[in-house]
Formats: sequence, C-alpha cells, structure tokens
Amino acid sequence: MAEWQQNRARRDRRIEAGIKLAEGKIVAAGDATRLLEAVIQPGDRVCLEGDNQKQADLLSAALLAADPARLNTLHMVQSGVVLPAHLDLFERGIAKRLDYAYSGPQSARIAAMLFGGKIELGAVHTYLELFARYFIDLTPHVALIAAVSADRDGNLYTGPNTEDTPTVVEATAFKDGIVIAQVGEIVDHVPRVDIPGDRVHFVVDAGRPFFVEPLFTRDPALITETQILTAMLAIKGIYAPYGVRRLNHGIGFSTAAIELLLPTFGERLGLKGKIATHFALNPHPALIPAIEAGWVEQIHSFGSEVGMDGYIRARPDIYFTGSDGSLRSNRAFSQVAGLYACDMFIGSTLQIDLAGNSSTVTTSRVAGFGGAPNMGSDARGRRHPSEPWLKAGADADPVSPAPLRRGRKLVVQIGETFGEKNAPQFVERLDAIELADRLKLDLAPVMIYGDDVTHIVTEEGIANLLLCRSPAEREQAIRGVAGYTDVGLARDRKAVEGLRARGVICRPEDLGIDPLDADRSLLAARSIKDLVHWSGGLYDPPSRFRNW
Amino acid sequence: METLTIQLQAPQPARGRRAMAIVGVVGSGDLEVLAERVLAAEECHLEISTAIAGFGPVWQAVARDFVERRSPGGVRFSINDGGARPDIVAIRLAQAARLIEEDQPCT
Amino acid sequence: MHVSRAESGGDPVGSRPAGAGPRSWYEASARQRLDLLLDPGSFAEFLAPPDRVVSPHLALFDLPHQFDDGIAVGRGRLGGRDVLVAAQEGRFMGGAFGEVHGAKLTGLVKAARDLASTPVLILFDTGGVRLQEANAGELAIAEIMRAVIEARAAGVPVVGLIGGRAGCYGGGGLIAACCSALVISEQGRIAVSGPEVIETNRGVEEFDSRDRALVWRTMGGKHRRLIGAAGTFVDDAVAAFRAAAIECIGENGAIDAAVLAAEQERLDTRVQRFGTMEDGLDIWAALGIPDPKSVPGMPAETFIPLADQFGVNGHDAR
Amino acid sequence: MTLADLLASLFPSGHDIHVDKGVLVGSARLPDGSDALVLGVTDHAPIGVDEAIVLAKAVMDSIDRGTGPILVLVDSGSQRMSKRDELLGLNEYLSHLAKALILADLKGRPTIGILYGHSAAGAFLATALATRVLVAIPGAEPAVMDLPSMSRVTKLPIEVLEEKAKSTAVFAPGLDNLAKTGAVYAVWGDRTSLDRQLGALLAAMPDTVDRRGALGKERGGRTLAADIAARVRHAGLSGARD
Repeated sequence: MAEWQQNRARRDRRIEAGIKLAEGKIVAAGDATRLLEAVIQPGDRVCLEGDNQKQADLLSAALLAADPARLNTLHMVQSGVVLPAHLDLFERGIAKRLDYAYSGPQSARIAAMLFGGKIELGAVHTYLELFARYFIDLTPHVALIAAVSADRDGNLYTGPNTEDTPTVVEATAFKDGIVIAQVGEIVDHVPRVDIPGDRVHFVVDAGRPFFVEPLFTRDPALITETQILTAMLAIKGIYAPYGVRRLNHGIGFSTAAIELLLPTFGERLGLKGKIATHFALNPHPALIPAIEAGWVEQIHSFGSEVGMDGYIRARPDIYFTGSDGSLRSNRAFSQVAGLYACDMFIGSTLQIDLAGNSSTVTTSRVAGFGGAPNMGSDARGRRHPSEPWLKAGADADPVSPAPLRRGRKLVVQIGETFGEKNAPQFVERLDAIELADRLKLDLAPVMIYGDDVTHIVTEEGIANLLLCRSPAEREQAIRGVAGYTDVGLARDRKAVEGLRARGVICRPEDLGIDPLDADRSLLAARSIKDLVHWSGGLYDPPSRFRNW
Repeated sequence: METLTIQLQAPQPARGRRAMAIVGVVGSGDLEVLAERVLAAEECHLEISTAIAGFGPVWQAVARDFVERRSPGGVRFSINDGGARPDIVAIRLAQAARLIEEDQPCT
Repeated sequence: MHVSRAESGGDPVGSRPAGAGPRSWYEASARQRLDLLLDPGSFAEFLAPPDRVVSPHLALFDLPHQFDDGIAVGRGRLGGRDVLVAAQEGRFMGGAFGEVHGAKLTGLVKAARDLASTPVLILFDTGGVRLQEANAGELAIAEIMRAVIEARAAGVPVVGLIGGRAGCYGGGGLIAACCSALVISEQGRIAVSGPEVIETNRGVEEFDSRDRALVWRTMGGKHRRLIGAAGTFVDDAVAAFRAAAIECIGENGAIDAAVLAAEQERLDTRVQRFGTMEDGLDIWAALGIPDPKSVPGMPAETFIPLADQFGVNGHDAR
Repeated sequence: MTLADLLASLFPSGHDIHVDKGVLVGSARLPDGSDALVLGVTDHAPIGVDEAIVLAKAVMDSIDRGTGPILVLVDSGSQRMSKRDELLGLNEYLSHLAKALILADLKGRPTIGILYGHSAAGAFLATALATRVLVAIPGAEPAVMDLPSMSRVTKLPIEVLEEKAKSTAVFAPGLDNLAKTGAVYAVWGDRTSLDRQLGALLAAMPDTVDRRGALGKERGGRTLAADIAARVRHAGLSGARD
C-alpha cells in the first residue's frame, strides 16, 4: 500500500530530535547550533530569514557554527543575502545551492563567489517570484525566522518589521516543514499574534533584538539642486497630467525630493488631493511632511523603518497597524499591491540603454532584483480601470477602440544624467550583458525592461516613451534627455527637436519651470531634524543620521 | 590639473551693469564660477581649471549650449572645478550669468 | 589691489520662495552668510575673487584652488556699526587653514588691533589645519591667536560665530576660545580633536565617531552653551546669528590679567565639577537639568531659557 | 636631549623645577643672576585639560608678581585625544594657556619657547608657538602633522609625500621645515653652552612684534603669508570709516 504521510513522519522525527534540547518549545541561545544540527538534514532546502531589513542574525551565526561534516550541501532559499554569514555558509560548504532575490550589501562578494563557483545558482528572482516558488517547487524543509517576542506556546510577535515572515511560515509549516524562530524575548503574552504558535516548532531566546538596517532613510541635507529639478519635472510633467494617486516610490534621492516637494511646490500647483494619496511604500521619513500637510490618505508597507515606530503608532489613519498599535507590514501583500493596485512606479537606476532597459548591476556586482521589477512592470493581468492607467494606454495606442484598449501602468525612471563618481546613467550597452556572459546566465539581469518603461526623467527633461512610434524614435527620445553623456552627445539634434515639438520630449521651459528655481529652500524639510520637527518629535532617527 | 580655455561668440551682450559675480564653491562635485565683465561685447570666454582631466569635449558642449541659451556677451567666466558633473556646471554657469545681469543692489 | 563691493552669493539670493522657513546658517555658503548677516549691501571684500589670491600649494597635490582660498575677509556694517569680518567656507578643503587663508585672517585681525575700535567678526567653519600646507596653517593659527589677544588687549571685541557644516575644529577651536564672545547654534561643534581623529588614535571604544548623537553631546552647540564654552546659543537661522552678533559687538571685549584670572577660575571649577563624568548627559544632570535626555531634541526657543537657568554663565571670563 | 641634560646646560647656576607626570613647573637662576619662571612639558607628554590648567596657573600666579622672563621648555606629544578632554572643552584650556603666555609677554614678561624634543598640533600652539620667540635645540623634532596621518587623509603613499616635501617646507614635519616657515626664531648651536646662548638671546631680545611672517618670507619657507597679511591689514586700515 502506498505511503502518503512520509513527509509528516520525517517532520515528526526532526521535532523529536530537537525536542531534547528544548524546554517546551524554548531553546537556549547557546544550544542553537545543536538544535540546527539535530533538525536540519544535509541537502535540505532552508530559508534563513534574510529580508531586506530584518535579519535572523543569531540563527545565521548558529548555522554557520555547525559542523560541515553533519550539515552540508544545503539549498538556501531566502529573499535577502545580506549578512556576511549568509555567504560564509557557502565558503564552509554548509550550503551549496542558492535561490534568492536581493543581495545589496553583499553584491560584490556574491558576484565573486558566483564567478568562482563557490555558489551553485538556482536563479535570481524578484520577491514575488521567489515567494511564489515557495509554494510550488522551492518549499523550505526548514525555516529559520526572526521575531520580536514569543510566548511559551510559540505565538510570535513580529512587530513593525513583519516583512517576509508570514509568507515563509505559510509555505513551510503547512507543507510539513520545521519553523524555528529567534526572538528578542520570551513573554507571558505577546502584544499581538502575527504568527500563531501551532506553526512554530522551536523558539530560540536570543535575549536581544534582531538586526535591522535603516534602508529607507534619506537625509534631506544630501538632496542636490539637480535632484530637486528632476522632482519638479516629475510632479508637474507626470503626476499632474496623469492625476497619479496610487503609486510606489523607489528609495533614491530624486523620489525623496518629490516627497519633500509635495507640500511646497505641489501645494502651489494646487495638486493636493489630486496626486500621491495612496502608497505601497515603506515608512519613508521623507514622506512625513506630506503626511502632516494632509496629502496622504493611506500607506501599506513592505517593512518598517528604524525610528518610525512612534510616528506610525500615532498615525493609524495612515498606516496599517495591529491591535497593539504598531505597524503591520507584509512584503508579499505590499508587492502585490505595487504590481496590481498602483498606477505608477517611479524609481532610479544605474544604467539605461538605448531601448530603455535598465539595470542596477555593474560587471563586478550582483545586487539582485528585490521588488522593483514587480512594481516597475506593466501588470498584464490587470483588469480594473483608473484614469492614469487608461490615459497611459491611450498615449501608447491611440488607434484601438477604447473598450478593447489595455491601460498601461506608468513606469518612470528618474535620475541625473551622471550618477555617483560621474558615471553616466545612459549607456550603449548595459554592464549586465557582460556580467551575464561572464557568469553564463541565460538572462542578463535587467531590472526594468524597456517595453515596461513609460517615462524617463532627467534634469534635461522628460521623455514620454509611450508616444514613440518606432524603435528609432524611442532611441532619439532617450538620447534627447541623456544630457552630456556620450549617448546624449550623439543625438540627432533635428530628430530630437521634432520629438520635442510633438511633446514626446518635454524641456523644463516647456513646463514653465526655470532650472534656476530648483533651490533647496523648496524642500519642506532640509535636514533630518526638520523631519523630526514635522513629526512633532515622534520620529526618532538612528544616531548616525543625527547632527544634534 | 588641466586647464582649458573656450572662446565663443555671443550674439547679445549680457544685460545689467555689474562688474562681477561669483557663485558656487570648490567642494566635492561642485565648482566656483567667477563672472567678470571684461571682454568685448560679442565675446564670451570660459577659463576652466579642473582636477579631472580628459573632459574637454563635454566642457565644449556645455559651454556651447550655455552661450547659445543665455548669450552672456562681454563676460569672462573663470571656473575652478572640484569634479562637478555637467548638470551642475550648467546650473552654476546659468546662476553666474543671472547674477551678473541683476541690477546693482542699493547701498 | 581689488577692493570690490559685495556681488556675491553661492546661489542667487533673490529667489527664495515663500513658506520655506528662515534662512539656515548651516546651509548657507560663506558669502551668503556675509550677505545676510551684515547690513544689506555693506560688505566690501579685501583681496576679492578677481584678485585671484589663491593657494600655490594645492597644485602639488593635484587639488583645485579657490579664488578666495576658502575665506572671504573685508569690511561691512552691522547694525550701523563698522566691523571687520571674515567668513570661512567649510565646503572648500573643509574650511581648513592654509598659508593664504590664514594670512588673510591674520591681516584682518591686525588691522582691527591697530584701529583699536572696530569690532571683528569671525564666521568659523573649519576642520583646522589644512594638511597639504600643515606648517603654514599651524603657524597662521598661532599668529591669529596672538593677533586676537593683541586686538583684545587694545579693547577690540572679537566675536566668533559657529554653526557651519565643518564645525570649528583643531586650531579653529583654539582661535575661537581666544574670542571675547562666541555665538553658537545646535549644529555648531567646537573641539580640538575631531571624532574621527580620536577614534583613529584611541579606538572606537574611546569614541565611536559614527554615533552622531554622542558627537553632539560631547562637542555640539548645546553642550558648549551649557558648560559655558559659548556665551550665546541661537537657532540655526541667519537672522538669529545677526541679532546675537549685534549684541556681542556692543560688549566689552578687552582682555587683561583680571579677565584671565576669572577664566582660570571658570575653567578650574569646570574640571572640579565635571572632571569625573563620562558623558554630556551626566554633566547636564549635574547642572540640575530635570530631564537631560530631552535636551538634544529641544527646539531653540525651549533650550535658550533652560540654558540661561541651568547652564554655566560668565560671559566675560574669557 | 634629555630634560636633565637640558636643565644642566641651561641653568648651571641652579634651578628649582618639579616634574609631575610630564608637566614641569618651577624657577631657575639665569646667567645674569635674575630668576626666570620655567614651565613646560617633557617626555612627549600630551597636553590635556589637567596639564593645561596647571601650566596656565603657573603663568597666572607669576604674571603680576615676577619680573623675569618666562621660559617654556617643550618636548610634548599632541593635545590629549580623548573623549573626556573634549567633553570638558580642551580648546578653551589650551587657549587659556596660550592667552596667559601672550598676555604675560605683552605685559613685559618676555616669553621664550625652547623646543628640545617633539611637539605637535594643539599642544604646540598652546606652548611653544604662544611665545615671543621660539628657539630649538638641534635634534628637536616638531611635527604639525605626521606623514602617516597625512598619507591617510590625502590618500597618497608616504614615499610620494616625502618626495613632495623636498620641494616645499610648507607641509612636511621636521625642524628645518618649520624653521623655514618662520616658526623658529633661532636654532641654537651645540658648540656653545646653552646658558650662554640663552644669555645672549635675553640680552638682545626682540620686541613683542610678531616676526614669524617676515621670517618665513626671508627664509623662503612661507613666501606669501607676510605680504598677504600686510595687504589685508592695509586695506582694513586705509578704508576705515568713522
């Protein structure tokens, strides 16, 4: 007779092996490595929770300390490869194969290890793809997760930085996997139950909070006049005409400038209530002035941000909060919201080619995708209409009958023609292609495909790619806003003037903007301290961002 | 250090009567521009001193567009460059031109 | 020599949109500070940019020079009174003292000494000695310190204003302590060794330079006001600096043995009272401030009366 | 030169100088039979708030009472680099010491710095550079900034800095460079005893005018400073309004 419960039996044996080290579900931090050696088997698929912000840092150190003779050839399936320990696992042979989404801080080392064959790469995903595969063919055998606190039954409080945890646990616990959580403290009653205890098999008492990185704090003091100019162009030339209310912002300084211009420049244009009211967005401190000035109605967040907890707690009308009053974030849901419910994504990139493909990799760095492609792509499955979506669709296809015409999501690349270290943002050929050659990847790591991009904004102007009718036009439209980069200097000046006459290219003066008015005094906040003032003292920035 | 001199013809003389104006700071990624009304009305010169060599053609292009757009005839622009990007150069040049064309402040 | 009227401004001054708050001292350039600090249009610069008195030493290091070598000096009026004034530009070479930069300030203070009546304003914004011309910079600072004391011995008020990006570090901190009065904002910092210098020499255990809150409660404007190192605390606004500077140039700046004896006592008392304390918070608590932790977040209008009540005063003992 | 050798050679007629943790204070009999106030730093000691306040007190106690010169013997480190010193306001303590020395000098107590070892940065400014004349003993090794630190900041290798130092006195450490910039009034020879050289200096003591700019120009180590300061001073004086 067929055996239909083998996985459950295996799970029970794993729990039995671990239970000896536990008191109930609770395991001392000092026994964490022994617990992992008892529960994990060589070759297992393991999700070591590394999100883009919070990290199961104690469990990753514990796994790294395991005996490679007992634990080896693991297949890591986690969204973020962020801590050095995440890669040390491969150096020690404990892990062998990797499927992931984001590796920002480790981008140089991961590239070297991929190139050196230390890591066997499954694929680099977007968040939603990896989460999706957790439920299809990359289901973890063991999930090592992080929470703020637990009670003795294993009920977890993940706090404001819930992030990936519910998704990871859902995939693991309901497919007979093992869930082990590190928590900052054991309490009698958790403030709210983010993960029910019956999905959690072991709780390791770390005795300290997990590591969180402040990734979304942009110091207004560092915003340049050029970034302010690009922000003015975007507000007046895209947000206003399309009436964009539901959107997602990237984390660059240009989008921070947009956030800080809403209550000043945006107010003067009479746009309050007409644009930027609903966001899929982390709690950006730079958005505080716009929130306080009454611009924003609602924000759903992927994760939290260090120092924002007090502010969020006091503004439940804006943010999603739990019964305890603190933020409830959820990366999977917010990514879905960014993909299907937002009319615009606007963000920065490192390189854009002549077709509008963009990439944040260089030849020596593999940063992964994170969530930008989920947000920065046209959702072909979308069916509900909205004004910006329909208008963008009409821009792209003025011919088809309206009832049969798809709308388009606005996917906007905003940035200065030259980036860090004077590197040009516009290139003939993406470094990503060379990287793909070197690593023998089937696909070059393109962050946003050219056919998804609708607008490019630089200090020279806006290129509306929806209005381009041929690849040649598209190329000249891109060259036409590429400034003094080689790509920009090689433009066909006459063709560019023609595109400008048709409104495909829009210069600052065409929008009634004098570049010399792009002054820092336009920013609603010019320092982190100003943000604290706007928040009424509720925002408590990390020490490294302070100058007081 | 590299020094560049760019001499262009300006269709119109700069407005105003100010003798000179200075904007910007030689900080990282920034530059200072000293504008002096010392040339014949149809001349416009840019004298550039930069720590980053090899960008002559870009300076030429920025200068050409600047003179085409603002026509600051009669003005010599002396530039000390701390490695500014072309967009910042264009902004500082425009600021300097605007400032030298402002009316003399009352004293 | 070229002595010109002020025709300056880092970015155009005329284009300030409404509703953007007061003009920040911290954000302004040296020239913008001068424009807005002094009576309108009154600044006349000595060795102005068209004179091109630049450092000849930077080219050796392949570094660009600036036409004023990072300091604008000249004459102006403040509240109707004639003043000599110097403003350092913290974004050029960190506002550091080199040969030319230092000599401009030396000459200015010597002029004040010889005039024996015209107050001097020094708008500090400096990391200290410029490494590429360290000997010349160090010596300039020694000369400036001596000139300041000579000027004050002749009865001249020398007023330092501190609230710029680079702070007031190294030898700049020593010159500042020679001034008859100091005005500081929260952003201002005064120290001899900067945070990174302490960390590099003594280790991160001694001083974690990335812990910015620590930096500020060790050497920031509020701490300096509370321990009496700076007499006047102002909000980060050019108008606030102007009001305070007008007041300070009206005070007696003279220095003599009695003033120094009072300073000896002031500084001796400080070591006695606070010398065993580990942190600014301990000192503020010892001063009797009810909730020391709330001090860094406090707005200027709350902090100023608090400092007047609990801080160490003694304006003239310097 | 050790402190003991220095004191023996400088003050053969006797002295009463006490050294406590690198800080020295006392008096000495001069060649002409009068007494001098002697203070200073030895053993490369750094100067922090505690050292500065003791040294300044010695000057302040003497400023109105004594009549003789004030000798500042310097073999110091840099300023003390510590959190405590900065918390307490080290800049004020160092300046206070310099102010005491300068004011004493202006009030007729000629100050002479004698650099016999190392000194740097804030400690140098508060002591040796706050005197009317600074003399150096051969072998003194002042360093405003050391080359390794400079290398760190300028991101240039030490060898490159050493090479550059050959063509200019303006940045490199060492007595010669500093003397060329005008900081050092004279370097004493080692053939004549120090007391005789001190006697000669006291007999021909220059007035209180700061000559360091002029010396730097004359010696070619700081060619611009004197003229620029003079131009600015002149502009300040000539444009004077009522």
